[in-house]
Amino acid sequence: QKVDTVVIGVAVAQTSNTALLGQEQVIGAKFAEKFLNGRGGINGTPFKLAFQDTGGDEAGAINAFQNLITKDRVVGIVGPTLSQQAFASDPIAERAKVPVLGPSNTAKGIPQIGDFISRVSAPVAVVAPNAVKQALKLDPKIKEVAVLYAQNDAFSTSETGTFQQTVKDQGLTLSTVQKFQTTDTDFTTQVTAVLNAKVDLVIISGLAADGGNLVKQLRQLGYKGLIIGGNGLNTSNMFPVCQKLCDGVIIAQAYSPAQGSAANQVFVKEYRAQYKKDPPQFAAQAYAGVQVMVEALKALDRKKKLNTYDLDDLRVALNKQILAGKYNTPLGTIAFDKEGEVIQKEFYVAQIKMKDAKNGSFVYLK
Amino acid sequence: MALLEIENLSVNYGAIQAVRGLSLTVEEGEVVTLIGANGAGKTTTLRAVSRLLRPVAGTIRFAGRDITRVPADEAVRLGIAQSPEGRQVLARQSVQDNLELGAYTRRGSVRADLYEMYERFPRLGERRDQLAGTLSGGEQQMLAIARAMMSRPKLLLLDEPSLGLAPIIVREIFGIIRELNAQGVTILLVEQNARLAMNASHRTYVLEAGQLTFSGNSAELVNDERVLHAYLGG
Amino acid sequence: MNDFLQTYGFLIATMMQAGLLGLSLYFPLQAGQLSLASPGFYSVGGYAAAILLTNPAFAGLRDTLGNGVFPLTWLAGAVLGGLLGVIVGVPALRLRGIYLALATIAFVEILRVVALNLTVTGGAVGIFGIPQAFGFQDRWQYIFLFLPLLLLTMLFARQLERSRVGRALRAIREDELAADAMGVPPTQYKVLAFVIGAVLAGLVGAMSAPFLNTWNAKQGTFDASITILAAVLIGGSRNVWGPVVGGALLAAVPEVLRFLTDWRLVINGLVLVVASLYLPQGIVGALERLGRPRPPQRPAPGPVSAAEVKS
Amino acid sequence: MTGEHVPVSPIPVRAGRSVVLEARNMTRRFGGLVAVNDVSFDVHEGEIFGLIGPNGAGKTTLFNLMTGLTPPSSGTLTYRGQTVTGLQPNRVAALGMSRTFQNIRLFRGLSALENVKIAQHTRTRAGLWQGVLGAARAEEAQVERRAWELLDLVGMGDRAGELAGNFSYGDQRRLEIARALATEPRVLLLDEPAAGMNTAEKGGLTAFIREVRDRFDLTVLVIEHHVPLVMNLCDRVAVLNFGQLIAVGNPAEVQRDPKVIEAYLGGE
Amino acid sequence: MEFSQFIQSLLNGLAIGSVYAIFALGYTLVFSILGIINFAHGAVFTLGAYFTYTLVVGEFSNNGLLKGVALFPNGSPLSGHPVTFALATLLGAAGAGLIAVLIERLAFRPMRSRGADPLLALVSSLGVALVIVNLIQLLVGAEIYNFPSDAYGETPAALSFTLGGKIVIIRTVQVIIFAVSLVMLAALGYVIGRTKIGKALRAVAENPTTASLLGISVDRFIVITFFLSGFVGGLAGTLVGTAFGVAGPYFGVTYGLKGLAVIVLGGLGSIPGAVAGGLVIGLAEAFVPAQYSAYKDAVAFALLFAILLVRPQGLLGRAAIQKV
Ligand SMILES: Nc1ncnc2c1ncn2[C@@H]1O[C@H](COP(=O)(O)OP(=O)(O)OP(=O)(O)O)[C@@H](O)[C@H]1O
Ligand SMILES: Nc1ncnc2c1ncn2[C@@H]1O[C@H](COP(=O)(O)OP(=O)(O)OP(=O)(O)O)[C@@H](O)[C@H]1O
Ligand SMILES: CC(C)C[C@H](N)C(=O)O
Ligand SMILES: [Mg+2]
Ligand SMILES: [Mg+2]
Repeated sequence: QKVDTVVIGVAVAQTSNTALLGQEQVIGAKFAEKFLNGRGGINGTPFKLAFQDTGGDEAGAINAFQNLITKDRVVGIVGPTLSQQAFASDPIAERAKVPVLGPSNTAKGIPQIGDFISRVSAPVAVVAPNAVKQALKLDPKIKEVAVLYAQNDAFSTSETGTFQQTVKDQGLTLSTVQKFQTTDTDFTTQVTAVLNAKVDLVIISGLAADGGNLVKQLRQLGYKGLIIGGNGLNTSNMFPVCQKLCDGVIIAQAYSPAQGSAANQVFVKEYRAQYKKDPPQFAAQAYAGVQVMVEALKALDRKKKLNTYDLDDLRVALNKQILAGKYNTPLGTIAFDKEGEVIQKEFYVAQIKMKDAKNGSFVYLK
Repeated sequence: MALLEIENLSVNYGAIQAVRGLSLTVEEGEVVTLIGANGAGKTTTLRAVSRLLRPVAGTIRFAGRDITRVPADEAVRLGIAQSPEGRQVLARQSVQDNLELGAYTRRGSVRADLYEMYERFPRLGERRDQLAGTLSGGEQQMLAIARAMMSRPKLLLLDEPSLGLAPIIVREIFGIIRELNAQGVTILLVEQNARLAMNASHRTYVLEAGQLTFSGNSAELVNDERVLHAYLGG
Repeated sequence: MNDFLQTYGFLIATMMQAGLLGLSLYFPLQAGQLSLASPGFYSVGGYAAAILLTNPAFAGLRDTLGNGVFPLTWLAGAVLGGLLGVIVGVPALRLRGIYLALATIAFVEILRVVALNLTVTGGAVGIFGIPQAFGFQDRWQYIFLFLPLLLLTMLFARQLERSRVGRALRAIREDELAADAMGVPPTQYKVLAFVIGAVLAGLVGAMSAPFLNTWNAKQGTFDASITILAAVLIGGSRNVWGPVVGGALLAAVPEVLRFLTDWRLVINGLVLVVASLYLPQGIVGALERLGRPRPPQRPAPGPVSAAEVKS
Repeated sequence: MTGEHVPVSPIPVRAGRSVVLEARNMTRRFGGLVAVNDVSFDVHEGEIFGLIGPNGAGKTTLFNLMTGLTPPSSGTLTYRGQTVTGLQPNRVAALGMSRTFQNIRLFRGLSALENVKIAQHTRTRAGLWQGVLGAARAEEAQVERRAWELLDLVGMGDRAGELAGNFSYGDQRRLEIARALATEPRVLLLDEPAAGMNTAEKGGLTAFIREVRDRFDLTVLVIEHHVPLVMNLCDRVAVLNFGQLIAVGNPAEVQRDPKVIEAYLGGE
Repeated sequence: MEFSQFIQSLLNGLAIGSVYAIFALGYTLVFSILGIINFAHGAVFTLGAYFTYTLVVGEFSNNGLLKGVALFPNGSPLSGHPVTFALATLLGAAGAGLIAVLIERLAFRPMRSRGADPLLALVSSLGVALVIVNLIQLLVGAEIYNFPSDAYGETPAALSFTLGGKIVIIRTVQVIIFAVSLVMLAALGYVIGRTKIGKALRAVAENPTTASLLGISVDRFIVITFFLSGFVGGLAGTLVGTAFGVAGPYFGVTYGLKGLAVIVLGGLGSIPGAVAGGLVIGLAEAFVPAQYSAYKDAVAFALLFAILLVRPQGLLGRAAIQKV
């Protein structure tokens, strides 16, 4: 069967708790569809996106993948939201020989699931250390560090490992490690432990709501030192939670609106025009995921018209092409190693600056 | 005027017809007995009058008003009280709370009535703070009757009041029935102790398999061959 | 056909799996025990399988057994489930109703937290890259595992109901005290029913780990407990078919409603409300009501064989 | 009566007059209340033993102590020399003591037939696997047959499939007796079996209790408030008042006892 | 443990616990009357917070169908901040109360009149929760909303004092939540324990049929109960929202499990039990030593398990009556 219209699958969490992150990815992907098709799609032919909700669990992700692969007949999939879901659903695509680009999966081991699995999201081990170095630049007197992490969240636990290692590598003292759950709201216990440890740097790995509350409560209860937030806090979703108290939180990013590439500046400009705010990282990564697929398809199409392909062959060819290319995305220039791990040169460290209670921005730190 | 008029009443439990085309009346100030074998439909009739069951056909009029469709709590407010089969005391409330709840529809203080009940049933007075669920069977029966009286009903429905009571208390109950009746309370009585009941009542209806078989003056029926044989063990 | 199986095979297998979990809750329910511990046993069974199938410590075992390792994982899941069932069941079954339900949920939660903190379980990330049972390529092939298990379990349940033990369970459900007074030892039978459920859930967990490719602490949660209970109630808790139909339905509805995109879960919620309003005895209960049950038949009189008198 | 050829209880020997039950100093307190107070008595084989007394005297509580439903505060009960107190109710039932409840406790959601089948539990053996593998057919057939017989015995053979909870009050009492008999007891304890029956039916009940006693070779204890029935039926009567045994003897004696008249029967 | 640290843990425990307690109050109320676990309570709690937010802020960000809709459009007489936080909180709670009544009407009453298994109410309330949560997401998105930081006026964010040279601190919001839960406990306790209404409610709770036989209008009392439960829940939603932000549509639902644990631990249907249960679990969590904090949730549930084994009816619940 030949491929008439090119459909790219997007399987992210549109419902459940995870939708908070998923909805930014949906925005990013939809934006990509509009923007890229507006610029000619695949060498003049528009492509389509098919969305399937993964919910927040593994079975949901598998179902979404199955639907995309057989019903929507997609050429490749951008998704899922969580690494834990990826461990369940990516093998499905791998066996069906459908290329997958993880838009936000940062856990260890994702590209290793198989030949068809790659990601645009740099793993924590690469991103996280930058924040600590930056904090030391801001305040060289830092000695004692407290690390807090959401213990029921897969990526937060792996991120904290990296953070803790970095702390040691930088010759700092790890005074206390506190755990919490992403569903927790009250952190008085953790905060008082931090305060008692008299630290001058706090590093948090969690998600937006719990992370935001933690920041807020740290400040309210009198913590004055620097705070580093992990990948989960890298979203403006955190702003309403800690409001003015978010000010000053340092976050290592795989994406920054301030990134200077032309690709990014166009992206940011258009995005701002449409949504009246800076694109968040998850939106940018989802955008990048779609963009990589589209550009790989363009490259293929130039060699051999896509509508002459068999779907199965196209998927295989696409996968090869994805891994071979180099892409100018809002994340900067990225490429992939042979396993499918993203090769990204630039990472960023930003500091939150709140304009008022609701609005703020990530200010890029040099 | 008849205080209670039942016309052509039929009540079903799913497919089972428990009462079929029953008509009976209870005049104001009367004591009327309803007898019949186990499963005849006596309890079903009382529950239809107190509005716990919805009849499939027929009408129930109380003091001239059609109450066939009013909810059970409304029936109580109109002046119908029931001492139900199986006692149905509120097991987790104290004896006193049960009695006070019996007077739920009344306004003002019910103290005097409480003391009256404790006087009639000294055992309840001794146990006023005991949870009703831990009372002995007979004690619960006393409580159920006393609770029904607490609402000062116009019509009192008693479903086998003597059940589980010691002979002395049975006598007490029938004394109360006479007394209440003398005070003008109308009573519809279901009783297995047919002789006692008939002696205490003006008229008697006999129910068989959900239908009325015969009825008449209690004093006459007590000597009726058929009744004697079937219900009085004569 | 192949496309259908590719798309819906996973769902169909999930429906069977949900039915099986429903049944694991149905057994204790037969004895009136509202236990929500199934996801706990399920999770443990899954971990057992996942560890046996991926942990380097068992590499030798896997090599020697080949595909034989899979039945071994089932056995491990079932045995572990059963053992835990006894350990939790004996103290917990003194509780009744919601109290029991919560004690069993407490057990599920404790297990979840423990799983998050251990290294063998892979902590919060869990275990991934679980090899496929018998080299299955597609999800739908797991029907070959779940379907026979489902049929066997239903047969088991039906036979159980018709037996002396089944009657004892029902008696306890109806009135524990009266059952006791009539010679039925409640504790013993409650534990039995609980353990049967636990063994089943552990077994299903062991089969499910390869099925889901990955296993983590989210597999056994409060939400799962409630979903399974809802499935049993929607299906009907008085007949073996109830949990099966309910489980299958609740697994299928959100998937079938995919075409509604954003409204899918809103409608899913409405389906739950409407179903519970209009089918107070569950789906199977409602179907049963249509066909009036046959009155029991008096056994034919006749000479009694020696075997029968002996008793 | 059907099923002449299947004796429901296989022990045909007519008993002597040996002591079956010995209650010794049985006491039960509820908080400050002494519901049963130092009660001792003997019950003889084959006897119909009445237990009467005012409401709240402790009769039901005494039954509960005897059948293991309530542990006694002190005192013992022995059944044919074996101590019963301290055993679980199901063990007591297995030993051969079975009861009915004043506040009927049928398995309301199950059919009459099932109610009676369940009660044969201690007299049958089939375990989980035998049951599941269908290896206990003979036993099942036996259970079924006995159940029908007992239902016939109480006149409910044609209502076997009805739910117990849907029976009228009086019918539920009859069903409870059938269920108690299904445990194949040697001692039957009836708590107000005639409650909710009319005078004619009470007469029938007297005959019925005698008949089962003879047929199944039982010892019967019966709590009842209907005095004529007690006097008519019982070989001996014990009277409880405020938890204490105030009289034991043959019905005529007891009926004349002034303490009994004062506490229970009331002056005429 | 040092004294100051002990006091700090105590305060922390009470702070955490009072959030559980305030959630559980409305939850247990419905249970005490109808004997059903109302899983929609978490959703009603969420709604209370969203209602208040709507009144106070009047507009939503850009993920739901309601993006760009302003409740008080510029130029309209109501533009600006016409609704004070206190008033909005009460209105929000009342709104939640009405929703609860509606839920009773649509999802519980028909079931009752059909004589369904009360357990089934669990399914229908689960359905209701699913509908509400996803409707919220459809309308206003999954993002986190929060009240203006000056919701309580010019109060300091935290209170602190020194004990033996060490600082002991507590957040002001938590003191407020603690106080409000005690006030609500007292009010509900008074109504249920001391008034005729309360007596009637208890009768309905125990046996609706018998209650109606005593002249009590069961349906009306159930409506009252649901309104109260929704009101208390909605109020709690707003308060907890001010403390932690309204963390998306699942905000209240995530308290469901802890809430359930709390009311069961306290004794099902016991109003003081809900508060006691909340505080006990809060304290248990707060006193878990820092190095075992990973097991915090397990500790709470292990405690629950253990207490139930000793007291099968919960801390303040009454034992079932088994008079034979
Ligand atoms: N809940 C029920 N469901 C089905 N059938 C019922 C129900 N309650 C009663 N019945 C049937 O209705 C008929 C009448 O019952 P009812 O209780 O009115 O009898 P009754 O005259 O009060 O008998 P008793 O003297 O034994 O109390 C009986 O055949 C009974 O089996
Ligand atoms: N669980 C309990 N808690 C408190 N008191 C109890 C409990 N059980 C029984 N009692 C009390 O003990 C006394 C004896 O009760 P019991 O039921 O044995 O009386 P009974 O002789 O059977 O009376 P009846 O003839 O009325 O059935 C009663 O006064 C009762 O209130
Ligand atoms: C959306 C992100 C918070 C997901 C996370 N990075 C993960 O890999 O699971
Ligand atoms: Mg009756
Ligand atoms: Mg008694």
